[in-house]
Amino acid sequence: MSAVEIKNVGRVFPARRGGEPTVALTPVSLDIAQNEFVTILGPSGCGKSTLLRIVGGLDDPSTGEVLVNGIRVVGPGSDRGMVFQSYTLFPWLTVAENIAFGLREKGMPKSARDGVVQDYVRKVGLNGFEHHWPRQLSGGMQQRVAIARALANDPAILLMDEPFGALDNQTRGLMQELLLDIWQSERKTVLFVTHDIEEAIFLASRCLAMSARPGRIKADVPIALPYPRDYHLKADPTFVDLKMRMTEEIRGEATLVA
Amino acid sequence: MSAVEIKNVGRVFPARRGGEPTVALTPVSLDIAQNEFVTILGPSGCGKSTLLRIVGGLDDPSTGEVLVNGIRVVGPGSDRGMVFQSYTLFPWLTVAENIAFGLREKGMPKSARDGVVQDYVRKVGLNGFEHHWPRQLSGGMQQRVAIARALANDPAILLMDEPFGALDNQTRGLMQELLLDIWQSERKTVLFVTHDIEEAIFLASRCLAMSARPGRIKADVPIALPYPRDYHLKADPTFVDLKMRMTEEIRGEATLVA
Amino acid sequence: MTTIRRGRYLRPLQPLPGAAKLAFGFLFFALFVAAWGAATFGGFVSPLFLASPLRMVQEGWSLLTEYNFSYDIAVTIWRVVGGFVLAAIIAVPLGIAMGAWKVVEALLEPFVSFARYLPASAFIPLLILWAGIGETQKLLVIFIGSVFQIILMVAFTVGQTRRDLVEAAYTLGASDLGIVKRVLIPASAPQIAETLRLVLGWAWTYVIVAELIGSSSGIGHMIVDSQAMLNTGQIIFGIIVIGIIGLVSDFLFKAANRRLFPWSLA
Amino acid sequence: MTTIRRGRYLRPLQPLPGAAKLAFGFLFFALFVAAWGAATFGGFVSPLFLASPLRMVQEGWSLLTEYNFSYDIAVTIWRVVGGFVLAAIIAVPLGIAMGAWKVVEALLEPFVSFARYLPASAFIPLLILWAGIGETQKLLVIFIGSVFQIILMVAFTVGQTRRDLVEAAYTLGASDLGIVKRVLIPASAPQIAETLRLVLGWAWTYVIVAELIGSSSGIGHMIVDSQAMLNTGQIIFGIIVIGIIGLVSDFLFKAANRRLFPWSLA
Amino acid sequence: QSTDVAIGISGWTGFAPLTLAKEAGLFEKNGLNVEIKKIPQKDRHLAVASGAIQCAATTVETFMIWNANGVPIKQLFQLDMSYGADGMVVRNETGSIADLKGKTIAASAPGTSPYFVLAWMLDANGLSLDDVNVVNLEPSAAAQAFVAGQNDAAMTYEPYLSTVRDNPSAGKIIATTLDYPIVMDTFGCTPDFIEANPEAVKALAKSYYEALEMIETDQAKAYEIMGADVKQSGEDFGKSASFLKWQDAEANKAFMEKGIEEFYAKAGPLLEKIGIIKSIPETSTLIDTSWMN
Ligand SMILES: Nc1ncnc2c1ncn2[C@@H]1O[C@H](COP(=O)(O)OP(=O)(O)OP(=O)(O)O)[C@@H](O)[C@H]1O
Ligand SMILES: Nc1ncnc2c1ncn2[C@@H]1O[C@H](COP(=O)(O)OP(=O)(O)OP(=O)(O)O)[C@@H](O)[C@H]1O
Ligand SMILES: [Mg+2]
Ligand SMILES: [Mg+2]
Repeated sequence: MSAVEIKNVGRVFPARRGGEPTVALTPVSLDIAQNEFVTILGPSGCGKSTLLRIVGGLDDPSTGEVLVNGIRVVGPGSDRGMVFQSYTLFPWLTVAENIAFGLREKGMPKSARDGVVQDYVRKVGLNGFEHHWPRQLSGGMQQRVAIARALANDPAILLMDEPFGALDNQTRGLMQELLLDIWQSERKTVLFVTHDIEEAIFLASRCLAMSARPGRIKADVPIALPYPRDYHLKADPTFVDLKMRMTEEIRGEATLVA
Repeated sequence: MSAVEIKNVGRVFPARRGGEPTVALTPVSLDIAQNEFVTILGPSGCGKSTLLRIVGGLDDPSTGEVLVNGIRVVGPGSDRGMVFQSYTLFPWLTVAENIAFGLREKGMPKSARDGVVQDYVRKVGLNGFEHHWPRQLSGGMQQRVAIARALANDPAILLMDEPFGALDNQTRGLMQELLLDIWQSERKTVLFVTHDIEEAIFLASRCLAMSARPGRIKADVPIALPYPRDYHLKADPTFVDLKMRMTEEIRGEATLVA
Repeated sequence: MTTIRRGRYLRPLQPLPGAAKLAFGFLFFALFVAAWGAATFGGFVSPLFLASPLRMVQEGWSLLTEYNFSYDIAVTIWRVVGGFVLAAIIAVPLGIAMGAWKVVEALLEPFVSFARYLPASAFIPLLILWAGIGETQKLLVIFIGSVFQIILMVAFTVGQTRRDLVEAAYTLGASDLGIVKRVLIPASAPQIAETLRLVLGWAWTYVIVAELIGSSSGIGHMIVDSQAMLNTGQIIFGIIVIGIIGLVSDFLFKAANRRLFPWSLA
Repeated sequence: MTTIRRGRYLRPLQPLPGAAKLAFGFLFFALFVAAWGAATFGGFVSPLFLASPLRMVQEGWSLLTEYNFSYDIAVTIWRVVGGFVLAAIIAVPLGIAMGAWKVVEALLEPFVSFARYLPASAFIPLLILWAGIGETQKLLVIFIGSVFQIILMVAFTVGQTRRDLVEAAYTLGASDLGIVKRVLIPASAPQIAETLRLVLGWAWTYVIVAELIGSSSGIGHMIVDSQAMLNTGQIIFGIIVIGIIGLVSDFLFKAANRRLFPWSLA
Repeated sequence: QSTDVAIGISGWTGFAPLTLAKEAGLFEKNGLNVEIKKIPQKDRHLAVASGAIQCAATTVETFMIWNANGVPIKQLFQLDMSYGADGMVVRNETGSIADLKGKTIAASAPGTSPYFVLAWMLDANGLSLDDVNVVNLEPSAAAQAFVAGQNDAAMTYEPYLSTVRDNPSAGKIIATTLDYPIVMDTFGCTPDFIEANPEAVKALAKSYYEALEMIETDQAKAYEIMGADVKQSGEDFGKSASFLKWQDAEANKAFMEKGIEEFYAKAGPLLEKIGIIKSIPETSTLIDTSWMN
């Protein structure tokens, strides 16, 4: 069974006073297999976030439906963890409390939570920072906590909307490697939105390119590069070729005035 | 004569209550020739912005001095145009008025200003947007106005601090090409700070890498790739090699916890 | 943003359609008047303590038609606007100077911060001595009640001007005075207008205090007059009139700000 | 941030060293008292209109030592704190409910927005009727003056909670009630505390109104008494005492907020 | 056991025997647990209506106003007559009250004694309230503002009237209750209270007359006590007291039987004319002298 089935999902935002309705997403269909790492590329405003939000249950599709492990999505739930571009740690909770948030909502007792938290703190390399507040962390560290927080719930699917978009290039590179490590050990299905072609290829087992607004999927490229990957891969000729190819796909879509 | 001479310039920020003084920049020396396009790479917090601000006259060095065309920098001035990462258009002025701001401060009459403004509006490809307010523009368009605004003053040197840092990857690529076009036609000396290794190499005639905090210059690499350049260059093996080399230089400096 | 199915409007932050919003708003007013009516007409509350809504309207009508109440309203409005304009004329430039030059701020800020807590109403006895019970005294109450607040809030706004805009202006060759005139002031203007709107809202409550003591006209004076006759209908009518004036002035100010600063719209 | 040479402190936004700041602040207070002293001791102003600083201090001293003024101060403080706590107990939960559920907001917002402009002072005659002349009436003045402001500001704060935090909580499996209890409330808490601090600042001005009209103790009552004796020294002393109390309460509140919400520090 | 009574008064010298009765323990001795509350005259009826007080002292015409406006209260006994303690002050250049046409006069709010006295004086001089500009200020504030040079005239009473007397350059006293003997105070309670506590009503009157007795027998001490309540020395209090006369049981009886009716016959129509009351109540509904029997 596919992990995610997106069936003819489209989204139109109703008109605001006197304006036109916005077609954010023309109906798209898409099947994502278990354990795939799917990245979605596309110009700004093409509906990437909209699609991800619909899968996450944060937005309703105007047409179509989304099935996750065969069950229709009707709202957000802890089976689909999300990581956002903006830093969404709860500022009033410490790192450990943030990671435990979902477990607490589930009603897991404190003693059981502590073990899980400790485990994920280690996995994202934040030992010693358990009792720091988010404001005391750098952007990269915050996003690592956000990933740990989403994973602690043990979701079937991880939805990531430009999670490294606000990080600087070097930190970003390191985060990509970390994420791949975690993906390989945890074996999650990942849907990852990004603007960065290099990132999209480096991470993906399959890379989608969306066309400009209103979005539809215009390229669906399997990335056959072997895992584990590290940053040297980015200089690999196959990688550079794939990158040129995706660049050409996307480039036509972005215009200077967009 | 060098366009910019940075002589032993260092910066220490005095301690805040009970803290240690911050060494933002260990003394660096650097000569920049006329019409060079120098990019500066380095991990977060290494003092790139500090250095640029000192050249711009927005900050005072704790040691050393900066000469621009042989004259000591004692404060900001219209001979050194700056473009910042944050969008710094004046929100209460239209595009045309923003571009004319420096000319107006100089006391240039309106009729003369209009010609210059029209010229730069065209150069950055914003015909038809003259009377828009900044909030009506996308990020990329805003940064193009910021560039036009800095250039309208006809500065000898352009100081750019991650000007494309907040743009998405595709827009960023297009802006890089635009900037190179302008640089080639206007023949300015450019000092350009970025986190993005690809961007640093793509733009530069000379690329500097700074070490982690406190910063010093640890690599100074001339980029002999021919101009004009376009995005295909990024797949060029020489480019890919340079990129790997700079990545290695920088990578040791960035640590996950930074 | 979030559009989520099931039990929609019980969800936190879930926005309501505009029509429902309006209807609910009216509903509560209707409920309120109904409860008031039930309490008074039903005889649960003595008419001495609380006039019925109908009585209130009748009293209001007779105030307007027989007792020239519109003159009182005009007087009250003039007092608030007069005192407020006076305060703004002094406070806005001072606030800008304080926000722009830290020397001025260091000089004045502690004093103004302290003065802000001096209750305007407590000055009334002194003001009667100094300025009599004429208009000057009433304007001064409003003035004292507003001026320090405006100074502080304007100074804060100007001081908060985005540093990157200031620096950008410097690198474009702006002089120090140019920075103040062509960056700090325009950048702060919408927030300053917003401050004025807020403070004007408070001024309506001060004017009543000024009119309760030592006055021969105005809405507050009418309330004192009605007290002798235990005319709760008139008192409530007066209170409601002030509420409406406050609401209207607020609305006008908001509309003016939107017109004046179209560039700052979200 | 910007550190620029030449004529340093004439530059806009150029910060002053801490010591200079303190010195300037004192300087102005000193100048103010000097001007006041010159006007009064120099005989330019009749002592009838304005007591000298020295006289004011003497009067203040005798108030404290002979007339048990500290009791009046205590009474005033108790009234403000009492009325304010009452208002907060009602207003904070209501504000949270309004901010969280738009249905509640649609129902109450128009009414509360309107009620906010009703001047507490104008209610005094009605309040005497309803609640007599005891403490209840004074508490109610403070209550009416604060409650609507707190409701609106809290509702706004809660309604402004970062949507991405709410959505993150939903994707982590939070229920609707969980969102309110474990996201909206903690996220808004520092801003709510800040609101309370602000409104408490205004409450000090209301209490004086309540005490100017119909009371037999409190700072406001002392001021009315002093007025009868034309004792401007006492009036000024009373005003200054209120100013100081306001300043102190503000400071305490700020300190408490810093302690309570260490995570929200800039 | 003792009956609880809350009494609303002001700092007016004429009411001081009530304070004396309380401070000297006379009320207590007569089985009353009295609480005295100082309430401005313009607010006092609100306090009565709210039930915060059961009894109040105020001027005779005020009782009519309160009753006419829906606050039932009955006068039990007379307290004092003002002999020059209330008056109007004007600038030195004002020749007569009739010259005040178009001028600004400070007086306490409608429904209070100074306002009534002003109306009366104007009426007697061929003017009405509409011919002048009345600004509402409490008697103390009115006097002080006048001395400070504000307003053309002011209505006030002792001890503030003496402030003007002591500042002849500021103005003069143009008329007092010596010229217009229209200010007299009585003491009244709500009908409910009178009905429920006939013994207490008797005790109130008894205590009052005992207080007057004490003023006779031990004047120095009595003035001391009464002065302290308004932060005055016994001596200063004596001065203020010289402008009024406390009314004993006999004088009271005469007043209640005849004087009050005569007064109301004139005051009622005036109050109605100036719009303070809408109809004139029967005098019999305004007094209750049953306690005398
Ligand atoms: N709540 C909304 N109401 C109206 N229009 C919306 C709303 N959310 C998004 N849109 C519009 O839908 C389109 C797609 O938005 P979306 O955020 O999905 O784009 P995106 O591909 O994620 O862009 P970016 O790369 O900038 O994040 C855009 O035109 C946007 O303006
Ligand atoms: N005004 C200041 N006061 C104190 N320390 C400062 C100040 N400005 C910068 N610093 C410190 O100086 C160091 C260098 O800062 P700078 O902004 O130059 O770094 P950067 O290389 O531009 O970093 P980034 O890539 O994040 O922009 C940092 O540690 C920073 O915290
Ligand atoms: Mg998006
Ligand atoms: Mg920087």
